[in-house]
This record gives sequence, C-alpha cells and structure tokens, in this order.
Amino acid sequence: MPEYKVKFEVFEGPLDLLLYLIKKEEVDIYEVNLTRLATQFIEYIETMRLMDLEVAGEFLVMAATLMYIKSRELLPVDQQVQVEGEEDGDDPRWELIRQLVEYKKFKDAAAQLGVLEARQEDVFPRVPVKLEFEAEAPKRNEASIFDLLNAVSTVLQRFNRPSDQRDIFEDKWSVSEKIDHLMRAISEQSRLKFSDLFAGVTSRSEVVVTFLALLELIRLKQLVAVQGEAFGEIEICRPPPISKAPDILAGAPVAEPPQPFQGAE
Amino acid sequence: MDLKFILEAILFSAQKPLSLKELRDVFSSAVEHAEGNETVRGLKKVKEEQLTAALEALAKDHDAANRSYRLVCVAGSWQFVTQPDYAPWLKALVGHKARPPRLSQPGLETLAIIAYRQPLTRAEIEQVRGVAVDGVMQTLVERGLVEQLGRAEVIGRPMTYGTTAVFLEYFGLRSLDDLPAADELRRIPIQKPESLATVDPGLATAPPEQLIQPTDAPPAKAETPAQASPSDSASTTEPGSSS
Amino acid sequence: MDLKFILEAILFSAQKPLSLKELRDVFSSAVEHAEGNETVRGLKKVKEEQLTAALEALAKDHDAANRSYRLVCVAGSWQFVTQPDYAPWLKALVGHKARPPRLSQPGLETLAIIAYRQPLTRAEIEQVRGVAVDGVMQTLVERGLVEQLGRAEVIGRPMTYGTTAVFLEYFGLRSLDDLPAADELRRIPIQKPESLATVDPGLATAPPEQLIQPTDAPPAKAETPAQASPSDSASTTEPGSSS
Repeated sequence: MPEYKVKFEVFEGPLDLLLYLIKKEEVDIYEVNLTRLATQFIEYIETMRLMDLEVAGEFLVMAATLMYIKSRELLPVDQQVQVEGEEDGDDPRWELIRQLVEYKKFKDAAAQLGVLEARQEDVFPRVPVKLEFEAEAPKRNEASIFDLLNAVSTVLQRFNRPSDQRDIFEDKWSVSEKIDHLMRAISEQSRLKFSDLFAGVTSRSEVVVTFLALLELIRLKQLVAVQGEAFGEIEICRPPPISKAPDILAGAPVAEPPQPFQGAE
Repeated sequence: MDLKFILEAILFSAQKPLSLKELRDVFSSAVEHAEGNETVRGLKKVKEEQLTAALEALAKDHDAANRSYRLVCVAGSWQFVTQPDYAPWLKALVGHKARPPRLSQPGLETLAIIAYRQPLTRAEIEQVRGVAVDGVMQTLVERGLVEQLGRAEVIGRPMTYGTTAVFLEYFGLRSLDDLPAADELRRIPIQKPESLATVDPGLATAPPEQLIQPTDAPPAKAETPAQASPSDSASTTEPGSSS
Repeated sequence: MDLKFILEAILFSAQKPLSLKELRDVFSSAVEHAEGNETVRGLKKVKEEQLTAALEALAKDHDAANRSYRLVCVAGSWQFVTQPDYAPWLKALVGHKARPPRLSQPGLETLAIIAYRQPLTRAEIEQVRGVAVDGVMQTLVERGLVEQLGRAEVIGRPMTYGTTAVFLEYFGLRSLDDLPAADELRRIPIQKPESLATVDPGLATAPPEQLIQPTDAPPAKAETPAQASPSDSASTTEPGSSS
C-alpha cells in the first residue's frame, strides 16, 4: 500500500485522515458508516506500523476511540455499558461526527484563506513618488522687504513734520485691528495699491501699525506684495492658491510644463 | 471641492495606508498650509462618518471605473492597490522582493480556527484540529499574525490568542467581519440531522436515544463550552428521544 | 488585456517617473514572472511607438475622467501627479514642518519695539507698551527671537535685550539695517496719552501711541505709575488673545 505512505505524510492529524476516508467513500459525514470507517482507519495505522513509520499519538488516541465506538455498535442497546460519568447523550459517535463537521468547516475556511493569501501576493499597493514641496522662497515678482521699506518711508514723509512730535493722537490702532482692516479691504477689492493702504492714515503711529500688520500678513502668506516692474507701484493682493509661479500677477508668464508636486527624482 | 476627491488626492499621494484618524489629522493640519482657504477651513473638523461615507463612495467609483487599480480598506486603513491581473509586470517593476513563504496547511487551519473563534486557548485550538499546535502557533506568533490576548478565566488561567492587524493585512481583509462565511463559522451550530438518528446503515444497532444530547448535559469538553451549547439546544428539539 | 491598463498599473505603482526605455524593460523582464502568460509573452518586445500611443491615450482618459490626479509626461518620463488644488492637504500629509504658532499681537509689538530700539531694558519696553511684558518676553526669548545683550548702566543694572539671528530669519531680513524704515521708525515720537482708561476694551495690548520716544521725553515711569498698573493687570488676563 505505497499509496498510504504518501498520503499519510500529508494528513494533518487523525481528523484529516478521517475526512479523507469519508471523502473516498463519497458519503456525507452525517451518513458515514462509522464502523467501516473505524476499520479503515485502523488499517491505515497498521500499515504505517508495518512500514516502520512513526505514528503520532493523536492517531492512536483516535484509533482507540474508533475501536470503542465499533465495540459499542456490536451490542444491543440495553446491554451497552453505561460508562460512569457518561451521560445518556454522550454518544461517542455523535461527538466524533460533530468534531469532524467542525474540523471540515475550518479546513474549508483555511482553503479560502489560502486563496486570499495567494491573491494578496499579486496585489501591489501604490507607493507614490515622495512628495516634496519646494521651500517657499520669495517669488520673483513679489516685492522685497526693501521695496516695502522704501514705500513705508515715503508714506512717513507725510508725517515728518516736527509739530507732529508733540501731538496727542486720538486714534488707537493696534496691529490686530489693522490686520482685520487689511484683510477686509483685500476681500473687497482683491488688489490694493500700496499707497492706498495709507490713504486714510492720520498719524505716523498709524502708519507704523499698518505697516507692521502688512508685514505680518505677508509673513503668514495671507497677502503678497507684488511689484510689476522695478520702482513701480507695489500692489498688495492675496497669494495665488498654489505655490506655482504667479504668472497671472505680473512680469513674464512662466510657461513651465505641468509638474505640480511631484518629488525630486 | 468634493471631499471625495480630496480624499482621493491624499490617498493617491500617501506612502502608506491611512486610517480614519490619520486622514482626520491631515484635514486638521491642512489649515496651517492654507489659512485663508474656505474649503480647507471648512473641512478642518471633518467627522469620521463623513470620511467613511466619502471613502465608500470613492471606492465604489473606482470599482465602477474598472481600471487597473482600486481603493481598498485593509485592517481599517485605506489605500490604492493594483488589480492582481497585472502582477507579472509589477513583479518585474519592483524586482524580486522576498515575500514570506506561504503558510503551511496546518498554519492556515490553525489561523482559521483562531480567526473565527478568538479569543481562545491553545487547548481549544487543539481540540478542533485534533492535533498539537505548538510548532504552528510559534510560527504564527513569530510572523505577527497571532498574538496573546490575555488569560482565560478557567483552571490554570491559560493564555488566549487572537489575530492581529498583520493578519488582516496579510489576507487583505478590512476587518474580521470580512472573513469568508464569518457568521457561519464563528459559532458553528452543528445540527444533528435526523438521518443520523434513524438511518445509519453501517451500524448493527441504531440506538437513536443515545444520539440525543440532553439539555442539561455539560459541555463535552471543558475547553469548548461555547461551541457545545448551540448543538445542545438544537438537539433537544429532536423527536427521536421518545422511541 | 489592454496595453493601456498594464501601463496604468505599472505607472500607478512606480516610485519614480518612468521613461519609455524603463517601461520597455519592465515588459521584457515580466516574462520571468509569468512564462506561460500569453499576454506577458506577447508584450515582451513591445515597441516604443506602441507605448507612446497607449500612454497618450491613457493620459487622455485620465484628463477626461477629471479626477484629482492625472498622467503627465515630464522630460520624457511618465508619472501620475495630483492636481494642484489639493496642495494644502498634501502638504499636511507630508508633514511640512508646521510653522511655529504665529506671534501674538503683544508679541509682535514687543518684538517691534525691541527691534527698533535695541538694546533696551524690560522697563523701557514696558514703559513704551504701557503694560507688563513678562509673559511676552519669555515667549520671545524661548522662541529665540530675543536675547539678553548685557546690562544697562543705570541703577540696578537691569538686563538689556535685543533681537537675534532667528529674528532676522523669521522676518526674512538680511540684517537689522533691513528693518523697514529703521532710521525713521527709531525716531518716531510717541506720546503717552493722558488717560490709559480709554484703551480699547477687548484688546490685549495698549495702543501704540503709548510708545514713548525716550530721547525726546525722559522715561515717563514716574508720570503715570498709578494708571499703568491697572492696565497691566487687565492685559495679563488675556495674554495670547490673537487667534
């Protein structure tokens, strides 16, 4: 029976072997002839022994169970020994069948997991190019701090009269108020001339506060100062939504190939 | 801008699968990068339910588009993956990556039992499989597919085991509910069929009353009270007991 | 299987843009991974013209689909890229270094005073701002924007403060000379108002006209100590009120 040897080695245990035997009989587990199954099982064990193969303990335990079942079958019901502690319902046959059915279900589930396992080997996750955002350097067309400096300096000229120095100012502007003010103005007009920012300004301190507010907003990238040409009028507007070259704003439009947010090679 | 597309762009650019929590973090910290952007601000505190709904809709979109990739949720995290059909070229693309060897048959069986019945003890696993599982369990734990969960409140307080997130990833499952036939297998109610009681051609005698599980019968084995109970109660309805 | 979709799957999974040559290499080495696959064998020696045509068709598909990403060819290499609209979230995704929280208004104003008038003592700052600056100064020092410079040669030899290199970086200045209108602003005459009681309610900081030009007017400490104190305590209750 060389076939047994080969088969035996792949059986995961006595339940596996029993399932194999049942399958060979082509019967439903529930309808299996346990007596015949017991005989076949024990034959296998014997064959293994004859071939000097090591028989695992679990197989021997199962063989004993099957022998017991078989022996019970040979007796009429009323003569069957009632084992102490064994209740009426503890039918070893039923217990074995229950175990076989359960094991069979898990064996099937394992097969399905095996299919999933194999399938996953062919599934590849998207691992995209690492995104890298360019350091947000000042854009070519944005006004430099020098331009702002010159501009504010010009505005300050208006207040550069000695008499101002003793004035007590009525207005009480804070930087936060001016920030609100600027943001409101820009949302209404979307583009403001730098000089317009100071149009209604009445004191040097208000110029300073307005200017501080503007600087902060620029730093926070809420606003950009744009100078179309050297020494031209600076304009204030909202930054473009993305860090692309603000070609709509001023200067030569940059015709770059579309390559947003791809990483470096 | 549609939440769905924003999620798409994020997942499309992510280096790893993202959980709902991670996605929410992206939405909340995006505000730092676009303070004035209405959409960004509006989504700052996007709810998990909104995200889930949008993600499901997005996954559906992609399924319907029937392209070479799809959006999946594995172990609670979302990612784009390619369809298995394209594996030959993708294997060529990524080079021969040494994948862990496939699980052995005992490994798969043991894993299946743990997956459906967790938490459970080693003795309970062995009872289902009918063989010792020491070596197999060690492999499963080493591969991170299975972990100790705690201790069972029975004599000896043995360790209980369950599956991990790695398990879900390994099989591409969204959650344990995704396990094939999960409902059926979690608690198999094995009904004793009438045929067993009345027709058993191979038996010299057919003592049907012995096949009946008494209602008050203690579980067949101490380790499997949960499994035994359903079949117990099922069998009480059987008519054969009066014969 | 359509060449277009295979290309899609490859580019979808590629960690870098791929040139036609690289794509052809993928097709030729895919045969190692699926010897028996007809499609794989058939595409082993796919021509560059075929690839280009398929890639262009694919790019067109994706443009038409109008999703959050598209296929582009940059410098001869093909890759999927996200649309620029989603930048805020993608920046958040890659964890662009979160900017330190923006300076509060008191912080900003204190910093401005220090920047234009350095070196100066804390008392001088407080005198200019009209409120105590302990908390604000601590924040500025912690953030490295301000540092101790030395000691003033006056009674008690108080510490003097000035701005740091970090300050210059923070505001994108090359040097202190780059400070807007440095000369002008250093000489701004600022009078202390008669009454601090008129300070706008709800503002953490006193209005800037309280700024006193020390050169023009001697430190006004002695003038209105009683008035300064209440405003101190009022303003300290809302230290970081800018939101």
